[in-house]
Amino acid sequence: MSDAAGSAVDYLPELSTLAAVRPLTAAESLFHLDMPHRALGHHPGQFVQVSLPGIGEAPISIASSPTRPAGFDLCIRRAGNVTEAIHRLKPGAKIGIRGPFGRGVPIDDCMGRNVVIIAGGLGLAPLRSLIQYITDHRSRFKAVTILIGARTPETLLFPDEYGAWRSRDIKVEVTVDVSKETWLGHVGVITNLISRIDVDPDTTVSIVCGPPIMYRFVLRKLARRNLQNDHIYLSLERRMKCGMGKCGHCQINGLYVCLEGPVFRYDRIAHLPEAL
Amino acid sequence: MHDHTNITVEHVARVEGHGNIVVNVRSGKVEEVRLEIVESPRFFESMLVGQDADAAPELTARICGICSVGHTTASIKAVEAALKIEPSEQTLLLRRIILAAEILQSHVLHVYFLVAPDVFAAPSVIPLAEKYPEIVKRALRLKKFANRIMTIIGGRHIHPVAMKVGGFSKIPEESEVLEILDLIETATVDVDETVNLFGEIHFPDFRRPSEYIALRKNGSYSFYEGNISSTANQDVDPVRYLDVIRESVKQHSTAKHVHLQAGRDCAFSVGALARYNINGRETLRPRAARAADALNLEQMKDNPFANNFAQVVECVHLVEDIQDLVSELLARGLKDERPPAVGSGHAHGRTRSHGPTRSGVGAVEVPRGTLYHEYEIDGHGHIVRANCIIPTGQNLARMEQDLREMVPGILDLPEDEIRLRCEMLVRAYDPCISCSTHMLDVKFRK
Amino acid sequence: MKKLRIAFYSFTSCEGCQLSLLECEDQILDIVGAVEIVRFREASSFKGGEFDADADVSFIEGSISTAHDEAALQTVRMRSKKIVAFGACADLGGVNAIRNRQDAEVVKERVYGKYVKWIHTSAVRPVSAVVHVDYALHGCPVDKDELARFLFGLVAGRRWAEPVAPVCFECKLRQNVCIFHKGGTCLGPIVRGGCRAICPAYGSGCDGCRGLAPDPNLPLMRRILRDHGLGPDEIGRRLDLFNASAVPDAMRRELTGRA
Amino acid sequence: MRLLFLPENHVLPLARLLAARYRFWGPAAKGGAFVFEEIADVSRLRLDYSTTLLPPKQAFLPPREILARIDIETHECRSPARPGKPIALFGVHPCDLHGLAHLDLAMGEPPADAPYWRARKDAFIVGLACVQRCMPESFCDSVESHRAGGPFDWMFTPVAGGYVVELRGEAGEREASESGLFEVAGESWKKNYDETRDRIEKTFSGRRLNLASLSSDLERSFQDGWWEKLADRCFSCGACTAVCPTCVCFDVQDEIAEGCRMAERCRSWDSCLIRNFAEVAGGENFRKLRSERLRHRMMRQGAYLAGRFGLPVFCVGCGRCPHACLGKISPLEAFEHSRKFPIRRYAQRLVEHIKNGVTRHE
Ligand SMILES: Cc1cc2nc3c(=O)[nH]c(=O)nc-3n(C[C@H](O)[C@H](O)[C@H](O)COP(=O)(O)OP(=O)(O)OC[C@H]3O[C@@H](n4cnc5c(N)ncnc54)[C@H](O)[C@@H]3O)c2cc1C
Ligand code: SF4
Ligand code: SF4
Ligand code: SF4
Repeated sequence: MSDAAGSAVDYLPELSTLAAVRPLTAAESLFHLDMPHRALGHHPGQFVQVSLPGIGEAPISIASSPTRPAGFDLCIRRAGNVTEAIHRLKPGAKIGIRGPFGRGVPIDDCMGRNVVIIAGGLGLAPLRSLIQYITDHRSRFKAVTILIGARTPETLLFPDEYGAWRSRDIKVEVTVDVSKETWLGHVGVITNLISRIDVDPDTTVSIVCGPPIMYRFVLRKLARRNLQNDHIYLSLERRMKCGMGKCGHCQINGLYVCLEGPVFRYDRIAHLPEAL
Repeated sequence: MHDHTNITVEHVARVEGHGNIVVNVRSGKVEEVRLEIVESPRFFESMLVGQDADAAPELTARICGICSVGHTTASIKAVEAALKIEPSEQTLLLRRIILAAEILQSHVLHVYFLVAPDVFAAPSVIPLAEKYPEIVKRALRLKKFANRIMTIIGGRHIHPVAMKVGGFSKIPEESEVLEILDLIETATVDVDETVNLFGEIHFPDFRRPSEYIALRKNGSYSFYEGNISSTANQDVDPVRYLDVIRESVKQHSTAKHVHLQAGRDCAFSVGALARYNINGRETLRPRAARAADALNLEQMKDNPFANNFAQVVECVHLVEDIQDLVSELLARGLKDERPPAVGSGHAHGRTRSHGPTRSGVGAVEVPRGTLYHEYEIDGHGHIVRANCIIPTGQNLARMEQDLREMVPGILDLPEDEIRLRCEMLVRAYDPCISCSTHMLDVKFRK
Repeated sequence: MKKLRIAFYSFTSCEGCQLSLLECEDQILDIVGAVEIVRFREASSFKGGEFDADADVSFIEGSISTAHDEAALQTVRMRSKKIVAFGACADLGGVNAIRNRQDAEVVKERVYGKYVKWIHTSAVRPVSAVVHVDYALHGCPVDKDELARFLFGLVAGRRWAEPVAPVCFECKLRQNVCIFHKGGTCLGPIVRGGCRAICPAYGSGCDGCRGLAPDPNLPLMRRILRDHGLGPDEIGRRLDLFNASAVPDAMRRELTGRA
Repeated sequence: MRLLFLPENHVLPLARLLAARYRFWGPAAKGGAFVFEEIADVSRLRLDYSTTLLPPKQAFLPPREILARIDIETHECRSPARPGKPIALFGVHPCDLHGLAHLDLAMGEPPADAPYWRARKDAFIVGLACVQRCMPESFCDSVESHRAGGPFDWMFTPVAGGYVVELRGEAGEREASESGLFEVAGESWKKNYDETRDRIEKTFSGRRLNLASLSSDLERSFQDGWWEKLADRCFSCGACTAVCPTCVCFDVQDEIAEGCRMAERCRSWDSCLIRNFAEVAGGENFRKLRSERLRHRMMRQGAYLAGRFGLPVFCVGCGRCPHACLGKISPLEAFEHSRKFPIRRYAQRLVEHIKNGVTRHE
């Protein structure tokens, strides 16, 4: 008890400064934040609680790798109060930060292996942190494939970065659900892409992030490619208020997404009826 | 000098509800004066039909948010009168206190928020707050004092929840009642300051003879009960209210007009000034009597603008009233008595009598004058007929007549000034148009 | 920064909800300092016509019961960026809608006798039945603290989060003895909270002035009310006090158990 | 274990002493029931209370609490300090003591909750044994929380003429000796004490649950259609969680204060029964059905949190929720039902699940 009292953590946001904003799509922009007093010290896949006084707080994944110097990126979709208010900010504005929170992608389990990254929609935001990490330490990983799905070409995130990723010997495959004639790439759901790649079940790990309905189909497909559940990682979203395993909102059965997740190894949650 | 003047004030501001003033002047003669009430009719008397009698107070509170305690009180009294329910002494005390608080809060709202801007030549209380923050803060303090009392006793001011047929569904804690006493001192200072403020204000000198009506109870300044009194009719039991007044429908108004039975179109007025005139200075509590002197009320008792002064005087009187009533309540000790069935306050059939249909009248003084509710309740406890006569409706005819009498005397003034005078006159009555538009029927005896 | 322009309009109502703004004695000066109030006839004179102000947010009090109400409301909608249904009359139809369940001609006749021809009214409707509504503030009257929070939220640039929990939840927080345990009846379990269960706190069962909570368990409510002595007619009257025009017939049947 | 005796007429003087040094909380009568609240006038203390409407949890986790006050211009922020004196809880029944132990676990799991621990850290807690069942709905004995336990400094057991007081820890010893109001053990009260304890065991000998298998039984019943049937009696109103001594879920919202200059980040009790509790942007709701939410709560009390903290159960059987619930749903009913859940049906569903091809490890 006295331990808990001694090490207890408050809900006070720390100050960060919005250094730059880059619009990505109609609904999403990339925000670069600087923390004046410390480095964020995060792992790929972790998230922070972002807040504006009078508006509120929202959990947002960190979209840049800890290997990149100075500051960090957040890729934010306009979805409600906090996210919309952040979209109204200009560089120089102050933003409150708590965190980083949660368990990110276990890099050690990916090293020396083939990595298949599967991102649907906004799911690419948290995975970009991992992708940057991989490009910065490319030699530590074997074959790396990124499968990206979006609704339309216009909603694709970071298309201007795919070239740089490819140049680091990473295979990037992109598909959209619906497109205009100008689109020359794949059309169709992201699971189609899984059929098209090589998967060696013994040496491959896959990391998946996307909208809730995507997981079921992707998992079925990966199972068909004989990938074991303990080689699959999922990043899940739930409602969150505290980020510290207290408020109860993010619970999946008995697990707290904010503490045990948001990145879960699939075999650890496969038996949980509420997970997917 | 204007030969032909059409003065129309649409949607008179700073009154509750929608009303227009229309004044047509031709060759220096006033041809037409109309107070148009364009508020949507509400039909409460019809909606009451078929309701459980003990739901009536909750429903009729919604006639008017500004004097919902008053409507609740009149409604409860009507049901209790019909069903011969005798409320306890404690209940009566609590009702008197909450009613006093509502009248106080309504007067404060009126004199500070609605009248003062005219006097200080501001369009509303908002710029007033910038120029005279102390005045506005004092008004808010007084309002809050009154509101706190209503919260403690009734749960809230607008549509109180604890006031029920037969009693209160929650008796306040002693500590809460003590809190009222603690607040009295500041309130006393604040009402005294209000008297000082209004002592510096001059209203137009417009006097005319008029009939006044108010409830009077053997020589005390009464709000909760009393007989209907006027200069013509002395002490008529409220049950016989239709012997004194009658309603009529006007095409230009969704609110009915009310006249004295005594003669066709014989207008009268109700409200603070009427209460003062009927009860007399000597029935006021000492501080209030001094306030009346300070404001020269006795000399202005025939001037409708003096209603604002009478309201200020009543504020002083009510704070003293509240202090006495609360002290009495505490001296008796609070007893945890509840009306027979707790709960919704209705749909319990506790108003069921299985007897013949009975009717009852509840008359009570509310901020703007005498309010009457009359219900007929059948043996199942359901209302079969209802009539409510609202003070503003009673003042409408008098307001029109005042306009008719006042305008010729001010035709020399610029038009804007005439318009402002007309508005000020109407505002002086503190009309509450929302509540006067539901009026009903009523077999008025012809 | 430009101040938010706020307007208050009143239709068929008791004007208690507008008055609630003045009842925020502790916050009112902060509120009027933070916004520009462009219409508020109850306490203020304005240049210009009654309904022709351009506003960022217009609060509509009262239900719509005449052709005039309806036309004015259309004007307000065109001139306002956001519309708030302000209180039960606007939000649900409120008490005014009780008359919808009575014969319209009888209603007029009862009140205006032989003069019915001068009276032009239609059935009572909530604001949302006439124009698009962006937010609703519930209650009869609205809760003044909720109103202050709503206004401050607007100033801060935040969307309003509707209370979702039924009245019972706040009733527990307030440490009330449940009205059912005192032998009374209450609609709290199926009614949208946000009022801090003021009625149960003052010993009176909830009558549903804030409308039904999302996904209410109506058959269960009916069973419980029946076990506490309320028949279909009584339940119907209880529901109709504020919700006569707000609850679809099918749901009303489910609650009262009568067609 | 050190036992002392406190004569009946020393209770109020003792309470007064504590009230001078602590913010004094205890059971008091209010509106026809009892509440646990801060009481200024200790003569309002009602040690004969049955149970309180809300548990003493609110002393440390208030229904509404400011987590941070933030300047909207500068973003400068501070956590509001609690009033200086620590809290004394006087007269906490065993179920609620266990409830506090559970709260300590939930709020103590790293990262521990600072606002809670600021209030909780130096709190002085006085337990009070129950000698009779407080209300028909309580089932403390079913989950074995009718005996003294949890974080108390003193534990009062009523005996003829006063209380036998068990002292625990440094604070308990210190307060007892400084008060000078306790008496040393005599033989007669010792006997009396043992008798009372026996009587308590006898009074609270309701049906014991098989706590060892409770959480696995419950988890196995997850897919059972019974939850839907149970939910017919549920309003999903959240009354159960509001009155629960072990529920901690909360919401966080910003409010504007001080003339629009400051933001107050407030947390307030929330409930997993409320419809939008697990709803995220985009409208996905992870527990959309009433039955899913009801089941989640029962699972939390009977399985999830218990498993998390290595306890047999996270419900203390205080009976507040079945009392508050108008559908009369009791965790006991769910706990007992879970054992009846037929294994066969579970196996069948497992097969279906595997056939769907999604999972392997069920
Ligand atoms: C671990 C994690 C990582 C995330 N990463 C990103 C990211 O990188 N980029 C991004 O744009 N979004 C991300 N989200 C989603 C983002 O948190 C929500 O869109 C955001 O909380 C909405 O907040 P708001 O204040 O703007 O909306 P609000 O105004 O609070 O709410 C709008 C809607 O969102 C729901 N909601 C409320 N709180 C939450 C919540 N905490 N989580 C989800 N929904 C909520 C409400 O029910 C409502 O329907 C992430 C969420 C989680 C849990
Ligand atoms: S009094 Fe009404 S709102 Fe309160 S708990 Fe009981 S049923 Fe629910
Ligand atoms: S308890 Fe019910 S009737 Fe009372 S204010 Fe709340 S919602 Fe309205
Ligand atoms: S679940 Fe119910 S019985 Fe168990 S501790 Fe919570 S409130 Fe008490």
